[in-house]
Amino acid sequence: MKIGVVTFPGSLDDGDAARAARFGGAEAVRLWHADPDLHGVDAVVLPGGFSYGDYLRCGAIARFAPVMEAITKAAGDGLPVLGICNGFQILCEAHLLPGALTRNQHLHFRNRDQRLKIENTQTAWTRDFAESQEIVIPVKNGEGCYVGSPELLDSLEANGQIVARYVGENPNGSMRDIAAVRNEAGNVVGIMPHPEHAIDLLTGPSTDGLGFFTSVLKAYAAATVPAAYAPAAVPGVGHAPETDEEVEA
Amino acid sequence: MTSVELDFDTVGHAVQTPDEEQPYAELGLQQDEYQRIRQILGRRPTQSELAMYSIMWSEHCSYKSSKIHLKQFVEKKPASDRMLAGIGENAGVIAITDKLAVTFKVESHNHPSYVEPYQGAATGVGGIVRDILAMGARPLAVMDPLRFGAADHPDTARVLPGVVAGVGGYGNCLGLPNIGGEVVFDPSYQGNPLVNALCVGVLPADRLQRKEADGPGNIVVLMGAKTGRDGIGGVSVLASATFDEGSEQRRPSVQVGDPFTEKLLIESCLELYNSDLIVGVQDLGGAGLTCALTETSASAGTGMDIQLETVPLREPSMTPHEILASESQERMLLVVEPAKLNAVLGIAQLWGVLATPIGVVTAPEPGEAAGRLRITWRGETVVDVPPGSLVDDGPVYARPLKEPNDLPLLQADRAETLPKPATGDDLRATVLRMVGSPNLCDKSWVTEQYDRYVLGNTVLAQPEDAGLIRLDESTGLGVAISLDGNSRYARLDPYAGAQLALAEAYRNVAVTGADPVAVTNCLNFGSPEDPAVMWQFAEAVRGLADGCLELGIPVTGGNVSFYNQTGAAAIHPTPIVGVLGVHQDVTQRVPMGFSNAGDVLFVLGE
Amino acid sequence: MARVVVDVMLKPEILDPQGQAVANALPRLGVSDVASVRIGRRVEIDFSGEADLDRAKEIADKLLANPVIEDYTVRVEQ
Amino acid sequence: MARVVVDVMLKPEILDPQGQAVANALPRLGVSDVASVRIGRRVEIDFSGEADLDRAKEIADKLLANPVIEDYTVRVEQ
Ligand SMILES: Nc1ncnc2c1ncn2[C@@H]1O[C@H](COP(=O)(O)OP(=O)(O)O)[C@@H](O)[C@H]1O
Repeated sequence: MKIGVVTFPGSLDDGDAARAARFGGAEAVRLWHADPDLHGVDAVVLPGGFSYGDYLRCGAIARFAPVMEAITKAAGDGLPVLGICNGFQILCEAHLLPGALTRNQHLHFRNRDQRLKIENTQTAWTRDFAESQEIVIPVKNGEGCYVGSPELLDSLEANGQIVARYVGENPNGSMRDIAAVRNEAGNVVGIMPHPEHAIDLLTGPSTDGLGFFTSVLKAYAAATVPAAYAPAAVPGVGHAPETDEEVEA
Repeated sequence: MTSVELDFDTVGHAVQTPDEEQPYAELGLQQDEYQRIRQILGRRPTQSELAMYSIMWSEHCSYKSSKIHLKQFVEKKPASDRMLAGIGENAGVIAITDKLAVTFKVESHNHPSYVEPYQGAATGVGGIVRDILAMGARPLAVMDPLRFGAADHPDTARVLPGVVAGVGGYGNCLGLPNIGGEVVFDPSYQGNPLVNALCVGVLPADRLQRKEADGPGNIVVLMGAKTGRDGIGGVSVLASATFDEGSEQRRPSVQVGDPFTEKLLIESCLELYNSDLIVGVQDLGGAGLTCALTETSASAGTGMDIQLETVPLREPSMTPHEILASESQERMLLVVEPAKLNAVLGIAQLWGVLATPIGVVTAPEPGEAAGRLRITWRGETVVDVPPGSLVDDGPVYARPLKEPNDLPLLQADRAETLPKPATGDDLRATVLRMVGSPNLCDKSWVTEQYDRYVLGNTVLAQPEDAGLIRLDESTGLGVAISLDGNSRYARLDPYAGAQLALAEAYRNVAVTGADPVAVTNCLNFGSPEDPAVMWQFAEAVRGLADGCLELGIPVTGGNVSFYNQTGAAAIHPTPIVGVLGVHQDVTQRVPMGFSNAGDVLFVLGE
Repeated sequence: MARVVVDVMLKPEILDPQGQAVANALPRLGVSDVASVRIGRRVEIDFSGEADLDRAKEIADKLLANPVIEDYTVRVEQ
Repeated sequence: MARVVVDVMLKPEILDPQGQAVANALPRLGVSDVASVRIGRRVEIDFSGEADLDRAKEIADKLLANPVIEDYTVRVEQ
């Protein structure tokens, strides 16, 4: 299975997301913001970072990238898409997910190891978890406060679209402690904390984050998602950066 | 030449008007320094040249008061076959294996951070990251030793949150994990907090970059942000003068950082290095274009012809000397062979970074040892100088030294004479008071504002004694770094104080399981014109150099920050020492917490 | 050159922690007659030619404001 | 209730990365006639009684703007 990881100008956790995809057992394919070709990937991760500096609103500028047009279309056809942190913000700005992410209520960037409860396993990215399973993965953001109208939040609850909630102290003031949501179909998931930073005990607080990546592999194996989504070839192929930098000892 | 019609000063005009009054004193130059400039040029300097000399000969850039002391770091340097670049380069470079090298350095951004805490601290991080980038390295992590006034002072409530948010704002947005630092409160920093920043980076040893502008005919390219009026005079004014009431007018010297542009600059530079597209590279920091143009040409013995009007400006009304003095952030200078220019511009464009050819490298005139830096503005020559005269021929002072008068008194006040807690209850109360004190209490309010996970190679970070970064996933090779400084010890005995900081950083690195191999330092002191401060400085440098010799690890670079004082009151002498160690297998790291029930505890040492 | 100003404010029902932080700090400055503070963005768009209100509105719609949480107003600066 | 609006903008000579990022994104929206974009803060202060311009000025000075890098204007909203 090929998992595409998009690099926008200002993406930071793209290398980590690719590593996590590999740890999970997939092949990681680097996608470039200016290249609308998805290169036959079977799923896409929009990684964390500060795309375009996050200067206006997080994700507001990134959603106009050529690659987003392709992703929006493919997501409509069922391609699994996971947005982590900045990726979550981009998915909301692109209207692939409901709601919006705003400045943390305490107004500070916050990085800590966060306990979450998985609330919904009917998604391409969480089927490997048990219902109500608690996990610990890092949270690190300045604008991770999930907001939506009461009606929206009620409908998310009713439809099982809340994928994970914060347990214990809410790190950013998110409404109803929401840490992750999905679209109605369940192929698109946005999560504020960082599963890609919890894939081994050497560099992360746990290995709980791997579950997101093994989930999508299972979903793929179970053929619940369409095989390699292949859009018509687009001229002017862009350029994918070599971020897995080759500095060998 | 009819330069009378021009609204800027030219070399021709300077020749014709030798007696024109020049504001050298306002620019921080002494009378004899001004005379030396006239001597070097054989005429009065133009306005642009005067600005350039005043910046390059400022304390901050020329190290005029510290040079004679710092040379001990070279003279007493222990033998090391690891050092690929040392003092004199943007940052020291240490070989880790046959193929891999690491570079690290710590610098200060103290005064700007007091004036505008967020931007001052942010641009401090940005500046040190560019130093590391200029060596050819991918920046890997940052650290931030900080000093503030009393924790309960209202001004600390203004400065501290801004500084912390600035360090985090810039580092987080660049995607560099923060793996350690210090937060220390002491009233001596009330009007002069310290914001030091360290960056560490990694490079394949054969990708080491040089700053030399070699090869006459090569193109000089300015890459990154547009040049604006921000930070003009920042180096010479903010960093090289006592900070007092006059500082109100200095406020415009503060710059605003743009970490997003810096991130793009990093990615484009690394791509240029990997594709072997450039001859030389230098970051623009304090002293901006002036420093970059003179250092790159002086170190190569070449000259340059620069067309200053080609520099992309944020404000079209800028004058030549403003452009030369601007400290706009997020810029790098490249030297490029003409045949590779298009490829270079292409990579910049790919990342959406501005890159502009601004001139060419020139050969020395026949019979001359070195080239000249000639800068034109709208066809007129505004600068014509030997670049070495700005970089290497600056003044050097052997400032008077005198032990502070109060030192014997301070030293006589021994800790042994203090009352000790006598009972269990006393002891308990003392422990509680200590753990609740600002200097010992939990620092997570600060460290939680920093991303420690990004890049996925952070093995140890806050609150560990040293940061530990994995360099190689397959072998587990990594580096550990610790920064330490104790200014209260240094106040009592600067020689031993510097050594204690060194020893602490050394131990912190060693206990992770790493082998300490190199030292960097940032020497934060009061005014060098005060003999007592100068004595503290001299003692601290001597102590550090002796300590490094004893431990067998070289000083590879560092930074001096003088004039840290409010009125006549200097800060406690604050040498910050950083030690870098090589860890052969980070999976075997030793964290500071107790690992297993039943483990046996030992105390080593006395 | 002509300037259009776009003011973007959080919708009234969305919590504004920044505004609240300022409001909470006011008593310390001795200010007690402020009922509320809200903080938004002011965007100045300078057109190279004539001020183009429709264009500015389009930019605001697509980029400057997120309709889920924000309202905006657009006006030519006199 | 009366509202005072404080507009805080970066001084013209200070780099505005936000405005720059937006300006750079406009061509992708098909907008080409914008010369520059600057982004600042709009602060709405609602007084419980009468609008107090002097008070608002004081708040702006001490809390809302950093005079080192920002300018502000204060006005009563009509
Ligand atoms: N305290 C110090 N110890 C060792 N080297 C120092 C110290 N201070 C400055 N240096 C060295 O002097 C050179 C010039 O320093 P600096 O002006 O800070 O560099 P840059 O040109 O990158 O700004 C650098 O190589 C630096 O490493």
